[in-house]
Amino acid sequence: MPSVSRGRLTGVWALLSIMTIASWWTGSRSDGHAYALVTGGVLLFALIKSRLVIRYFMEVRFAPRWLRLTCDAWLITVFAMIFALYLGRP
Amino acid sequence: MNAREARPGDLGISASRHAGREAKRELPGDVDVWVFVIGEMVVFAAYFAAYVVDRGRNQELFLQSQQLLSPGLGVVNTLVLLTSSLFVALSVRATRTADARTASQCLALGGACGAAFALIKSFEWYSKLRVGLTISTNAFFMHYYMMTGVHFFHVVLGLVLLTILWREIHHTDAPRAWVIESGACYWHAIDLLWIVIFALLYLMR
Amino acid sequence: MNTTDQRICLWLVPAFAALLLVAFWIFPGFFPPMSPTMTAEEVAAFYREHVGEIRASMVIVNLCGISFIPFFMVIVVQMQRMGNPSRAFAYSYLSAAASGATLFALADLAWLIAAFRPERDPQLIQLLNDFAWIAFVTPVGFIIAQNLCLALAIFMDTRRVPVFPRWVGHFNIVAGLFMMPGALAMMFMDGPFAWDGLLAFWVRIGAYCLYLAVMFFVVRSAIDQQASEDRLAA
Amino acid sequence: MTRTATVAARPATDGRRLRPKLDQWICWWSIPIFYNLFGLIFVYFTKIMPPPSPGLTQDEIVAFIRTNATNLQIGFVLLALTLGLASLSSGIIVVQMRRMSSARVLAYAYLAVLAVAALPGCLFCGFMFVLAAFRPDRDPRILVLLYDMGLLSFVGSLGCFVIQYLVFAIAIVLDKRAIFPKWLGYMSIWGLVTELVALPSWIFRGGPYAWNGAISFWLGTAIFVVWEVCLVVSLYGAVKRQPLDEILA
Repeated sequence: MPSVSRGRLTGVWALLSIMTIASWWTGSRSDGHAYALVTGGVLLFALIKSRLVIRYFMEVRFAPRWLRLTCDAWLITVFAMIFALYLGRP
Repeated sequence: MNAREARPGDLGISASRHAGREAKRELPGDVDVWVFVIGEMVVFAAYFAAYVVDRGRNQELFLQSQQLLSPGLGVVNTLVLLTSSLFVALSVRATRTADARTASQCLALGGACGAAFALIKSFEWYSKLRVGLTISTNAFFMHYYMMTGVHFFHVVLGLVLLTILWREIHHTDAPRAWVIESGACYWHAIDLLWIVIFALLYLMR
Repeated sequence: MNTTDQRICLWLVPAFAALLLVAFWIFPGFFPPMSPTMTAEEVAAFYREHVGEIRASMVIVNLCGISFIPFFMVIVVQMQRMGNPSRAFAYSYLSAAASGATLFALADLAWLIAAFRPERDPQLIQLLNDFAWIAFVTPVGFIIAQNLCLALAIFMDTRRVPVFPRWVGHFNIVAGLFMMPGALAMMFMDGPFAWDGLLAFWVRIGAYCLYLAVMFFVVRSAIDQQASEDRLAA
Repeated sequence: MTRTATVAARPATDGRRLRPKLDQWICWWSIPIFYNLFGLIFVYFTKIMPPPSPGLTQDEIVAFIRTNATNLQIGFVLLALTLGLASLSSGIIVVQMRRMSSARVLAYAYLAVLAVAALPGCLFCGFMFVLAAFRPDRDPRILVLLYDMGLLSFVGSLGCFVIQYLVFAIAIVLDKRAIFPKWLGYMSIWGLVTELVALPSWIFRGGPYAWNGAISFWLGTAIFVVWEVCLVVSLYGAVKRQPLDEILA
């Protein structure tokens, strides 16, 4: 089984942590009325973080094609759905 | 599955498999656990959809209720769970290189972070309940308690799994790599779902 | 193996059946059975008038209503002796017997609760009375499943000397058929299928009593057979 | 006595050798038959699946019962006659669970918990609606009570099924003989979670977590149907693969 190197794993973890703080900062920019922009940013951070977890921690990077495609399909579907339902609210 | 009996049972075989990795991509863990994990992810997608739909119907209420959460605790919990995932991933790596000592240490640290997550989450619920914010307060808190509650159940289940993995490393001479990989896979999925829940409940406007 | 335990469970049947018969006799609503067409006021008046007898009889049923479970478990043990390919029917029988017994307990509770405060709103007395009768008469599915499993197990028994003779299988199916009309009491206020009707009440209760009586003797000879086989083997 | 006569008359064919799994196949068929009847009863006749809303007013509840009375009665007569089939499905599952290398205690727990579940999880609902349909002219407040008791017992009897899913999942995960595929055990965890997310149906009268909600009802039912189909298929495979010498021993 191919493994991600220790340095790589720690790097990904650091990136994930920074993005968590960054998305917190983004989420608290609620003074204006650009809610859609804030939400879009928060969701984008979440999407990238999710994909990093899937690719590096869950090691889908090395997985067979069907699994890589399934995971990406889930990510796209879920985040597209969330954002579409958010924008298309009555 | 019948196929599982043919799976490599110990590190030795796993290491020999290592050589042919460029030729054939390998599935981390076994297929069964992936069926489980993907199923969980699809089910959680339904909770997310229900939340966003309800939110769209009453955005003002959700925005105001969101202000009553403690985003600081949410951020800390996210970091704790990410760290837990890192340790578990390092443990899987150590298992493959037959470094049982590092593997079990990392797994224990990962489990400790998972337990810390559960503790912080319990404290967060307690502090909300104490000021009278319950599941029946409004639609936002219904979703808040249900989503975090179901996730909490998965964390507890994941901690049970990590304990089993820890025993596997500690009490068997040749821990089976696919067992460790499968358990780790589930644990990362819990982390992944929390990342989305965190964005939905605490951050989105 | 010693069969004393099975014999004790077997002889609990006549003992408890006698007590249940006494309860059946004391209960004022069985001769004739209370009609579903009674109005709420009539039902409430009935409970006020007969509160003593209702309590006395239903307290006995409360104690003895579940008492055939040991007997059914003797049948399960005998089914496991059969030359069946698997124990599937024996386990199904056990499950059905347990589920079915809960219904007797439920019906009895409703009767006793209704009699506990006969001065309650007549509509509520009527509701509890309806509940008791419907829970008592209609859920025949479990006893039918029991009889069906036993019958199939008997037909598939490949022992040279079968545990139960074949006619017991046919008898079980026929007895099940005679209990079936009870379910229709959910729909009818009068006529043979109402809960006081000929088919839903008398035929069903009659079939059940006859069934227990016949099975008592059949199971007794199955235990005798087991005992003599064990002696030969020893 | 009659016994000796019957024994003599009985041909000494070894039916077990001819159809060694017949009893298990009969029990197996009871599952698709029962769940088709279940659908017929709850979806077509009584219209309790999908459930009417917990948010109905008293008048609407009374109207639901009055217009639906005959169908409710027909449906639950069918249920009263056939619910015993559920016992047959426990029978075969226990036989297969006992073949597992995991402890038999789980098989017996499965048997016992489903014997308990039949009443609160299914038949009690039938009783409540039959009581309502039997006299639709009852005080409307009583009809509302029966409506709530019926639907809440049907949707909200969670513990029995939590234990069912739990012992089934543990048995499969621990089993080294691979009687059932491992993923069926994991799927039972989804089933367990659907029972957890049905908890709020005890609180809410609207929204996704009410007893007719998108999560509590629809998602739960969808997962249950998928689980049940997988169970039936896996059970078929388990019986099919069971070696004959194991049966004839």
